[in-house]
Amino acid sequence: MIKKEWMEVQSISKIAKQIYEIELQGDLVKEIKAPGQFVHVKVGNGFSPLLRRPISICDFDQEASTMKLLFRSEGKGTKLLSEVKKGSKIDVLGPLGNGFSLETLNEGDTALIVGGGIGVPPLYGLARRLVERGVNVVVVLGFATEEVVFYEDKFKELGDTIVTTVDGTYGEKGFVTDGIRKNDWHYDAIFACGPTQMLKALTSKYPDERGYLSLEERMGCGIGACFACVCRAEEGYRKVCSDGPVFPIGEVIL
Amino acid sequence: MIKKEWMEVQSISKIAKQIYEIELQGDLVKEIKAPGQFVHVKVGNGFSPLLRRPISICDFDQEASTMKLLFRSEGKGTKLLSEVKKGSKIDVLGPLGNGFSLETLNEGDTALIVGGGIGVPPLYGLARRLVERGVNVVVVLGFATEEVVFYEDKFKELGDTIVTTVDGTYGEKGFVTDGIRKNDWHYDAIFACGPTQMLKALTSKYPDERGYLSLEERMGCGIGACFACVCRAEEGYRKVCSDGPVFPIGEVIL
Amino acid sequence: MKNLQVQLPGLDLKNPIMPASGCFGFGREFANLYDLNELGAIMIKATTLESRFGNETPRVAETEAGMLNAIGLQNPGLEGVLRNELPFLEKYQSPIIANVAGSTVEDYEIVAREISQANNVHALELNISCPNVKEGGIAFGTNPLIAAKLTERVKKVSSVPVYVKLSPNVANIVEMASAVEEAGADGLTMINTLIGMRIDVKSAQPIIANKTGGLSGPAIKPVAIRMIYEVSQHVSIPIIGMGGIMNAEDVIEFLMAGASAVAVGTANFVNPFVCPTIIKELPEWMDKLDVNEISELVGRSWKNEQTINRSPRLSVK
Amino acid sequence: MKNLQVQLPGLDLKNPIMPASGCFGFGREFANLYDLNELGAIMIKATTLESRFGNETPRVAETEAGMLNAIGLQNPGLEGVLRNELPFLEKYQSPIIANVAGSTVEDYEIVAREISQANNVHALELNISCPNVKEGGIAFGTNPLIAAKLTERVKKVSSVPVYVKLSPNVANIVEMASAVEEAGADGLTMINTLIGMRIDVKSAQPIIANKTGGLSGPAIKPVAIRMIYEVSQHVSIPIIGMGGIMNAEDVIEFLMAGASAVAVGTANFVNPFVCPTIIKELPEWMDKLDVNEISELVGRSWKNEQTINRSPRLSVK
Ligand SMILES: Cc1cc2nc3c(=O)[nH]c(=O)nc-3n(C[C@H](O)[C@H](O)[C@H](O)COP(=O)(O)OP(=O)(O)OC[C@H]3O[C@@H](n4cnc5c(N)ncnc54)[C@H](O)[C@@H]3O)c2cc1C
Ligand SMILES: Cc1cc2nc3c(=O)[nH]c(=O)nc-3n(C[C@H](O)[C@H](O)[C@H](O)COP(=O)(O)OP(=O)(O)OC[C@H]3O[C@@H](n4cnc5c(N)ncnc54)[C@H](O)[C@@H]3O)c2cc1C
Ligand SMILES: Cc1cc2nc3c(=O)[nH]c(=O)nc-3n(C[C@H](O)[C@H](O)[C@H](O)COP(=O)(O)O)c2cc1C
Ligand SMILES: Cc1cc2nc3c(=O)[nH]c(=O)nc-3n(C[C@H](O)[C@H](O)[C@H](O)COP(=O)(O)O)c2cc1C
Ligand code: FES
Ligand code: FES
Repeated sequence: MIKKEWMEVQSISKIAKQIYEIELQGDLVKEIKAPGQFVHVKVGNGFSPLLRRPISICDFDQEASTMKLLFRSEGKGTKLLSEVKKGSKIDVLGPLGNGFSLETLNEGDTALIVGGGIGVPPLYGLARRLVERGVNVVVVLGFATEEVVFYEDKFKELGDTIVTTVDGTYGEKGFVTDGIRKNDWHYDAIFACGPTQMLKALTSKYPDERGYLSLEERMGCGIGACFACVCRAEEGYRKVCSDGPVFPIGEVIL
Repeated sequence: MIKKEWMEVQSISKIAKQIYEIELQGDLVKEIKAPGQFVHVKVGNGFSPLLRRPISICDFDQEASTMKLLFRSEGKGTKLLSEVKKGSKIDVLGPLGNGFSLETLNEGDTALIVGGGIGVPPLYGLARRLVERGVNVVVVLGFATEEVVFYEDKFKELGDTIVTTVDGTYGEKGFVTDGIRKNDWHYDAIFACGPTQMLKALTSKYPDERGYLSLEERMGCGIGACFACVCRAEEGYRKVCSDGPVFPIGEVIL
Repeated sequence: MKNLQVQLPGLDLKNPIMPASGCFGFGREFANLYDLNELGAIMIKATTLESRFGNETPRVAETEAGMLNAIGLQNPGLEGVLRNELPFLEKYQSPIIANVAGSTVEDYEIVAREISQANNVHALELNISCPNVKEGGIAFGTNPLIAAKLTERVKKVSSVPVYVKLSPNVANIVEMASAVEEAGADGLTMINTLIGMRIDVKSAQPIIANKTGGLSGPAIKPVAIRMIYEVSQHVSIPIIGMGGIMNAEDVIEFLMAGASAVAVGTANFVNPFVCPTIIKELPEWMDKLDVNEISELVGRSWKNEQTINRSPRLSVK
Repeated sequence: MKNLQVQLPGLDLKNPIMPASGCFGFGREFANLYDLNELGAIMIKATTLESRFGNETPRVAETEAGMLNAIGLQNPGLEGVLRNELPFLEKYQSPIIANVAGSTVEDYEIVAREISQANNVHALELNISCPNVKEGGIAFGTNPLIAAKLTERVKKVSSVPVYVKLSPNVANIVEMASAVEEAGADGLTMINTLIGMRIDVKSAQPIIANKTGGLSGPAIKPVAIRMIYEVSQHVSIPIIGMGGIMNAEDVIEFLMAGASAVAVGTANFVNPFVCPTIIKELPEWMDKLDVNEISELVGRSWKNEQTINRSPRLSVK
């Protein structure tokens, strides 16, 4: 069930340059089905900014009814979001969309997790749950530069993790695909989220892999009604907000 | 000199139903020339609400660089203003317009001060300064109903003060003009601020009086450039923001 | 008890609130959120003869107190709508208004004829004002002769009343309204979006793939109010008003301007529960304004005016 | 060093920023706030043949991210402007653009002829788009034939280049622009305000005494950008862009859309220091965008596009 709820800010902190972690509490969390789902956040009161902002659920705790979002303060909306105070309430719509399917892999299998920039957050909740299922995870996180690297340590607790930066200021220099190439991991499926360019590079280099990609698109409604967020599929089209944002590799055309 | 300054909120409190008192500190206060001038306040960040809100300077202390504004939380802008926090800063343009002329009266003279509703605030600063000059003040304050009465005690410290309410829930029942009629005060000049209806009633009942009226009009620029706030004068027109808001009785057509 | 009912050609509305076309899909998604029976009516997404993919993405961009969209009339086509979408809505009593679009007069005729025969379609909304398609769309909506011709042709084939959706991108909205009224329109819906654009200064490119898009939301409300105010005084067919409605107060403003009912578009994206919320709040507003029938508010802004203007004249006699 | 200079017919601008007509009076008030020499140019308030009181008050109302105004061209008339206003501005070097309005072609001609002879008037802005006066005003601005005729007549009598100010309240802005270009206009200024209205729901009355007013501010920016984007690709005369500019980023967006310089209107009410602030911030933006000449940005949105479109064609050869 999709809920619209004024969720309470449990904490908010800056974890890297322009990157914030916010923890929210509310009943909406009980409705989350899978990592990779997202919420649609209204920031500011009044009509400017007008539209909600889609933000992935990074991690969630259904017992405590809390979830974490990580976001980059960039434009008007996310800048305002970075200024909310602990204890205040924000207007959240969700959970939205379909998340990653954990059932793809069984105990003992290995998942290659590939995150780029602000695409990293939903992969953390995913990785945690895969590990809980007994799945091994190997992780490649790509960032632009050292200042914006986050969550490396958290992923390291879950499995082998390497970081690449485009400018080489941290970890290995290059793109995530360079990171994958250098490590000769065996894996059973790929789970990736990041800029479309990254997803394209990934699927063109590893075209026959099983796995899932999480897409981004500008949104209106976030619930499948306005057709703002469609992408072409091998057959017909898909709405990123309600059919996705997570799609099996090969289902949609990047 | 008109300044645009981020002034610090020293205090804010509710003093009657929907009526707030806010104290601001900043260099702008040094520029105030006379009671009756106003400031133009930008509330909210961003462009909605877009326009500044004209608010009279209720009282000011040039040594401490502080001033008080009283306002009614009514529409979008003033509602936001009522939510500002002590210690925060708000964007103020001013001082604007021309205030009351204190020189009209000499020591020993008596001023009749007539305020209606949210027109009362600028009269307080005026009354204080008149009393400082040795002028006696007698005061009639008109309100709609008991719940919105404010500053009665403060005026009582300065001179005879009566309050009228339209519904009779407090003070004398009726309009300010009823209040004036019942008291057989002698006075040398009238100083009035309130709804146009009140000012009209006042000047039609007491057409030959000396004195000053403070007017209200919807504003654009607040500095005399846009011609939004004009009123007709006996000769030509006047801009309420820059020629007023205080005018000698008889100068403008109400 | 406050009476929210409104009677319009073909439409027996239990309240004057309906979602606007294109902002509610075919109702499925919102049906998961609340009972669609609460709505006065439902305006479904534009239907064209053939199915359409629409424009490339990005299809939306945010503006100050508004948004641009260039969906490009993506829809499953007449057959798809008749087979898959309208039947789903049959379980609800709220009357359906089918938004009809096309590139040629013939397209409009076929879609209008067929879709107007669906059980639950109570009225058509002739979309002659879509700014986001290359052919047809807006051309029909900016030329009064073409608009009138189209209205006439569609009226001939439609089994239900026809409302014509006016574009605000014209110099003389009254001329457009009068033209389609004379051509037989049963009602008007207005306004569609203004044509706008945003450029991303980092890339120097238009944000929307289609470059231009339709501007909707609170930013355009003053334009909508003005046009409804003008048109409602010049035509005798009813108007369903829209353009930036976000809450019950906005609805009152539209009714006072001269609309008989209203549609809510963009606001559904900001708050998907906005329609039932407004419906719940209307009686309070009626109370404040001291009316028992919502229809008493229709055109009150200019009705008042006329009374004021008339009285001095009367007293001269 | 960043070069902010822009050369336009009659106007040697040291930067592309000027206050828009009607939002800056005749400069006196702002001269108390900052040195008017900082400005690229100054567009003074509309001048008509006779002095005008304008409309009744209220003359302004606020809207979401915008405002309505119906000042009604209050001004001291040609003689008053020549005698009292222009001489005051003589002590500043910033070129003056005189906004000319009227109810008849003859009015326009007389005002244009006389005011264009003032020492410090470097260009005229033909206001054929004021929505707030009963006669003249907008009629001239929505009919291309009438607009062209007026332009031609005014060009004949003006001693300085003539810019025609276009109304956005038209279905086809390119047609209007082309018509006045062919009639001899030296440049265009766009956009004037959209016609809008607000009703106070408590009184059921329009807030503005004139009922309708001109909508300006951030709300209309997408409409302005779209029109400038379209027109700048179709005419060869320069455009001074306006409509909702609040900051330096907005200025960049206008230049990229195709404006050669810009005017700032409503923003002066929000922040009277906005023009000098923008001028100070532009070099930073040029730095970010890696340009040295501000004029390099003009039309970049569609110039980029053409390059992209052209390359495949070239490779076909
Ligand atoms: C399914 C999904 C999940 C996402 N998860 C995250 C996340 O976990 N953390 C995070 O930081 N960001 C995430 N994003 C991107 C995030 O939505 C945008 O960064 C954000 O909307 C930008 O808003 P703004 O106020 O900063 O920018 P503005 O420029 O003010 O935004 C203007 C408009 O454009 C839209 N927009 C701008 N950039 C994007 C974008 N990249 N994707 C979609 N819409 C955009 C905004 O939503 C808004 O409607 C996600 C996007 C999607 C679609
Ligand atoms: C010279 C002057 C001095 C004033 N002094 C005071 C004061 O000391 N305390 C106080 O509470 N109020 C004062 N007012 C009135 C005050 O400006 C309005 O109540 C306020 O602007 C309303 O804003 P809002 O956000 O509540 O309403 P909204 O309805 O959101 O306002 C919308 C627009 O209308 C304008 N507006 C609405 N009502 C008025 C009004 N009565 N006068 C002028 N503009 C209006 C607003 O400024 C804004 O531009 C004064 C007005 C003037 C002209
Ligand atoms: C995303 C989106 C899609 C739309 N699609 C249609 C459509 O298919 N047919 C139509 O007639 N109007 C369409 N419209 C216009 C709306 O129905 C409405 O006329 C307009 O948005 C103004 O109302 P609003 O400001 O409440 O959104 C669309 C609007 C939006 C925002
Ligand atoms: C209060 C006010 C008065 C105006 N007066 C005039 C005028 O006299 N002549 C004119 O050509 N435009 C006039 N305009 C229009 C502006 O010059 C400008 O074209 C329009 O407001 C859009 O720009 P903005 O959004 O930056 O304000 C006026 C605008 C406002 C807000
Ligand atoms: S955002 Fe509306 S359909 Fe996806
Ligand atoms: S508010 Fe602009 S002249 Fe008074």
